[in-house]
Amino acid sequence: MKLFEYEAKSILARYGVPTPKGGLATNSKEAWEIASKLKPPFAVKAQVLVAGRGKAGGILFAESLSEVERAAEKLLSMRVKDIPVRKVWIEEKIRIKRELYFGITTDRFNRSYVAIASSVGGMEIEEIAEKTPEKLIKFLINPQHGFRSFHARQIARKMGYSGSQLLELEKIFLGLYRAGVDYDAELIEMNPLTETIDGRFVAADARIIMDDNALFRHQEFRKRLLEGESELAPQELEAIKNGLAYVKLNGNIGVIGNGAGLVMATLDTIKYYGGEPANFLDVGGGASSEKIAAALKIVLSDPNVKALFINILGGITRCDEVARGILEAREKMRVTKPTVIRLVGTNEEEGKKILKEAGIHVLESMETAAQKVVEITRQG
Amino acid sequence: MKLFEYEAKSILARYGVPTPKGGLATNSKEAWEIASKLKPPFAVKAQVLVAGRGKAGGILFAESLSEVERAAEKLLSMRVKDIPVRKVWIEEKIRIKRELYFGITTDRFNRSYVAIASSVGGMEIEEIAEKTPEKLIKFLINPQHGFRSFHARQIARKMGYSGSQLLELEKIFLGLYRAGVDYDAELIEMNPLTETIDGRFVAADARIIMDDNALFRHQEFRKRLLEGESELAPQELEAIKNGLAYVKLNGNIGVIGNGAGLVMATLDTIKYYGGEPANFLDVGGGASSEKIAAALKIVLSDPNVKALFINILGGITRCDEVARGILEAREKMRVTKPTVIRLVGTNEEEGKKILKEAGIHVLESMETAAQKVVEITRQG
Amino acid sequence: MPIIVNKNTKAIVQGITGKQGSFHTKLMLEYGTKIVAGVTPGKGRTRIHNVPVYDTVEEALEKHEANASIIFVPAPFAADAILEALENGIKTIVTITEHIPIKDAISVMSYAKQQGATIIGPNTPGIISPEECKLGIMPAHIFRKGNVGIISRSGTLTYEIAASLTRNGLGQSTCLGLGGDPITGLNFVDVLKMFREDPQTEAVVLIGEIGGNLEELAAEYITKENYPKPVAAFIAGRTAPPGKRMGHAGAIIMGKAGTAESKIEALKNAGVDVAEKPSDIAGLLLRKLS
Amino acid sequence: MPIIVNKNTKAIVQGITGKQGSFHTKLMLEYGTKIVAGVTPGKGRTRIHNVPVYDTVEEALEKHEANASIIFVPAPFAADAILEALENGIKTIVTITEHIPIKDAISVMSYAKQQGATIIGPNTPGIISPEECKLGIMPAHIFRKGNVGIISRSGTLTYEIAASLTRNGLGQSTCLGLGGDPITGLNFVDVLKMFREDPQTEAVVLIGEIGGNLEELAAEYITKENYPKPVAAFIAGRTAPPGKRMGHAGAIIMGKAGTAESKIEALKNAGVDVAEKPSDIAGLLLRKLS
Repeated sequence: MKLFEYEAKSILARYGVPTPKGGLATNSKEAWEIASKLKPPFAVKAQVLVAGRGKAGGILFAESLSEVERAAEKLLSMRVKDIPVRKVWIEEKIRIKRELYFGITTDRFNRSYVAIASSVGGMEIEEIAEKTPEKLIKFLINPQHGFRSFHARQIARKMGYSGSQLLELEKIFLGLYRAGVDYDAELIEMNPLTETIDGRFVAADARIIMDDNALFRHQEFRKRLLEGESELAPQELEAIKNGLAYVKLNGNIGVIGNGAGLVMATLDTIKYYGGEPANFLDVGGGASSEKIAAALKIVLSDPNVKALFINILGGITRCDEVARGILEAREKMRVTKPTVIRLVGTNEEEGKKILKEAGIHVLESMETAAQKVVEITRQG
Repeated sequence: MKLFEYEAKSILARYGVPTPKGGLATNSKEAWEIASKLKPPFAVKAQVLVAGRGKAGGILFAESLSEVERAAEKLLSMRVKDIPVRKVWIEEKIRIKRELYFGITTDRFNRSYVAIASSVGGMEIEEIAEKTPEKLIKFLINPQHGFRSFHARQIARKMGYSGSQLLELEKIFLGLYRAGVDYDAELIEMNPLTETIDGRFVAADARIIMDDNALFRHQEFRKRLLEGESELAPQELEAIKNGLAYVKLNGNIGVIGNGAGLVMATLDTIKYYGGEPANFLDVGGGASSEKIAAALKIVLSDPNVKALFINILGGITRCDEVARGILEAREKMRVTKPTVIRLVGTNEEEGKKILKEAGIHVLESMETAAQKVVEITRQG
Repeated sequence: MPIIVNKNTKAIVQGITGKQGSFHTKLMLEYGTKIVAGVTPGKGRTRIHNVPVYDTVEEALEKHEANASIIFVPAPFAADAILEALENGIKTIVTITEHIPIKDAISVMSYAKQQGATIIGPNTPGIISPEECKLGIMPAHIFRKGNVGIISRSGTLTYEIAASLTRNGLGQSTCLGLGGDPITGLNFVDVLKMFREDPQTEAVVLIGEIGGNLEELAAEYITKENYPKPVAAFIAGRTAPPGKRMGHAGAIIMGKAGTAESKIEALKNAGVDVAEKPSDIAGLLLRKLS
Repeated sequence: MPIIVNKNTKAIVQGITGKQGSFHTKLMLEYGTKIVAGVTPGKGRTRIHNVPVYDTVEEALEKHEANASIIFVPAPFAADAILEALENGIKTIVTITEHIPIKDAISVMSYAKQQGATIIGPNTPGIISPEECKLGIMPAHIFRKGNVGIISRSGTLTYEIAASLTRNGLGQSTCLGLGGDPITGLNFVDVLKMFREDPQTEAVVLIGEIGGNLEELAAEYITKENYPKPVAAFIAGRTAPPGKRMGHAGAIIMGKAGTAESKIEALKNAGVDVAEKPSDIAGLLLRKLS
């Protein structure tokens, strides 16, 4: 789950990380009021959850209160990478000497968290990562005793700092780490972490992505995710509520399957035979009939869908449960769209029997099924 | 730092450990009011920090509100093991089926925390520990990943529990452990942890001793310790404020030394030669002249003191600092009591010189000095 | 002799009384897997499918000999269940549970490494050495004993490809799902090393997907070690739009690294045959093995 | 050759710029101890007593060779300082700092054990092998090179007894303070084992105090192993009133266990000579060694 900049900054501030003074506004009047309590010049920043906001024009600068008002108005009426801007964050603009990068994320291969730092941060960090990775400091965090004060100092030293600046960076890095641990962040970063012209440090931008698997420990965020203030499509929201993984795509073949790999391979196969999938929907492992019914409802709510392809290979998922879910949903929703079902694995015989008795034909090969559904949409 | 029962219970309750409903009163009217909101029968318990409160008459039972009033009155006017009772805790009396014990403390030899459990708890626990230690379950807590749910279940099983009772004990043991970690407890225990006649569990009594070395992380408790509500003598309080360790004893020779071992050996030596120490006072390592002066002030505030024995063996403590502190204090407080000083170690020559110039004689052997001070008090 | 599990594997089931735990215990028993005991806290002193159930792993191992565990307990409690198995000396742990928080998984994996234990998963279909032992939730009838080792990041794709191999007369030595969670106990390189030493395994199938760089690291290992057995691969997610999440965090695409193209290119450069469709794997292998 | 520290010990000082750190660095240098570098965060690129100061142990070890560290940093930061030394591969760590929280100490000691490192202290006067190396804060002039090993729970009592041995012509191989904090890196048994193997050490002095059961465990070890070298002991706190705290948590008396009587009895039963006064130790040893 991605957090907004203003959420990430308020978390970091509570962990002792200096952030610019600022406030959140949903209209230009509020923006004016917030700015009136701050010192000019100002930065007015669209609160959207997409990367590359700066380059897409989502950050404006202002010298006066009236300029803040105009900037807020402009941002609140625009879309950043197709996402409408609902809130803006107004803050004091920092006088920059140097832009640094510091973040912590997960390292799958080493099965640990990893701290990444660079004395060249800002918008170019991704370019640096690609072109001159030697400018990045990578520090694997020992899971046994975590990220400690001296690790922070080791990194600060390698970034070229000493004296009181080294001690200041130590506090900031540790604060970020502790925030990351407490909030179950799979990514937490300051980019840029700004060195000001008077030699102090301020997190000019901050990003937190929380581990979705740990949201049960952070009910307030789970609630925020499910009750709006997120940038999810209605189907995506409905999917999360039902424990499903859904991604909207641009084609006309609705896809439901179990297991991310299988569903991705299903999309690949549909494309291979010239079809266009309308979505990705993974019901996960061990789906109940209710979950299958919910999945059908979500996929069919997309008006572009002309045909359905249900691809189930039962392991922990039981084919009989799937069959019951399909019948249930078809009955309730009066599904009339052509459906191709491929059903094999655990309790396969029982599942097939249930569907056959309801007059539904079941295929055994993914590829035959994919060809069939592509054919149907071509005819339609 | 010892916490009162009501403090320990309120901490445990916040960690999900069931405790009896109750409230704190400083007079019998308050006691009546608290009891009026509870279900009879009641327990009225003196809030004192001494062990063996029950056997010393510090716990009374009451069937009615007027009995509660009388019990509170009685307790608030008595002393438990010489400590005046200032507060009582009134709670619903538990209908006991069985009394268990569960606590966590430190194991020095293994350098870890250790959980101790017994299915025979209550007042007899110390007797059990001595006579039938095999009835105690001792579980060393691995420092690397701490006390986990399954450890709690392993212990509950060995105590003879299963089913929902095992799961209930799991929650209670884990709650106690987490409270202990968060509050830096060197001892945290429920004794008894009561199994009620309907098969549930309630911590009928609770005790927490916080690690004094970690009080800097718990300023609210440090404040409470220094600003009253403790059972310390004025000298003991003054000692804590100055970072000194002071214990009042019953003799007439005031003792100041550096290092607990040396001061204890000094007391032993005084007794060996027939004297009676008035106190134990350890200035610790590296004491400044201000600290030495504070130590003199505390020791001399005891009217029983007839002579002083200052025994300093400098390592991290510097003899010149000690000498300056002694002169400073003598000047300010116009010390007239005879003083025997033994001063050797780091910066010994300088320290001796300072004292000699002020006309104070310094001895080199602890035993000669002890004999001398005993002689002085005999003459006095 | 296959890898990790075989005829001598004796397992306990943690979370045996849950819906999935109970159902798959039955299927594993039917397959012939030696399930000696089950553990569910609070359900001790009962039996399920005639397997005795205990409150703790400790008690189960006091009364039975076991060298493996399969875990079905819910995600919030799964890390503790793994630790419980580890602390009681179990060295092979299959974690079916999905969606274990990253923080919990990292801490447990570090301890497992210290203990020299093998953790399969989390979020894995498990492991099967056909005709010897199935410690997992895969539909057993699609597997046959043979000489192909399968390592996969995707549960259901494993079934897809294993079934196709079986249909084409290619049996399997061991099929193992690494698991779909962000942090897993094994990666491709770990298992490639095991298959290398396993005389029964003559060829390896590697089933990857977009996200992360585990496939790229496998390619690097195969090149560096001049891997002595033929390897074929399938990578799911060629047509996934960049920047979108496909089901789990394992599938975030970050820049170029982690794309299907990057993985396929790396594997091809290492001499691995990469299939376009799951059903093409069998053909590629048959060509290599003939 | 004495134990733990000797002529080849090259040490860094963590917390070198503090009042105690700086003062004792000077004294250690005067004694001839090889102090190669100091560490104080934020004070890098300076010098103190001509010793170069760095911000991190890592940097100090990039520029100097060292195999030991002595720590003077304040208690809230001391556990991290020990970890920093451990992570950078230092295997002998003397922690002068007193009053480290128990929770912090337990976590660090567990890691030190894994790393096979020796931690002396916390709250120790340190260690001295006379004429070879002093890594501590003890007044040096009271020690002489010789054949008696001293293990002590009390700093100042060690000086008391060492000085008395020296006056009586009994030099010391190594004198080591276990440390007065509740959790220490070494206990009597650990050091008894080292002295047993050390050819220079012909007799051992054990200085204990009330509280805990480390002296009782030492007695148990001496009996069980039929300890081959003479041992004399002094226990402080014979006249301490029960239930009162004498200076630190090490001195809480709990019931009978931990009392001076219990310790003295256990040691006497193990064949150890227990002195009534610190000054009696020398006489007891002279009798045993003659």
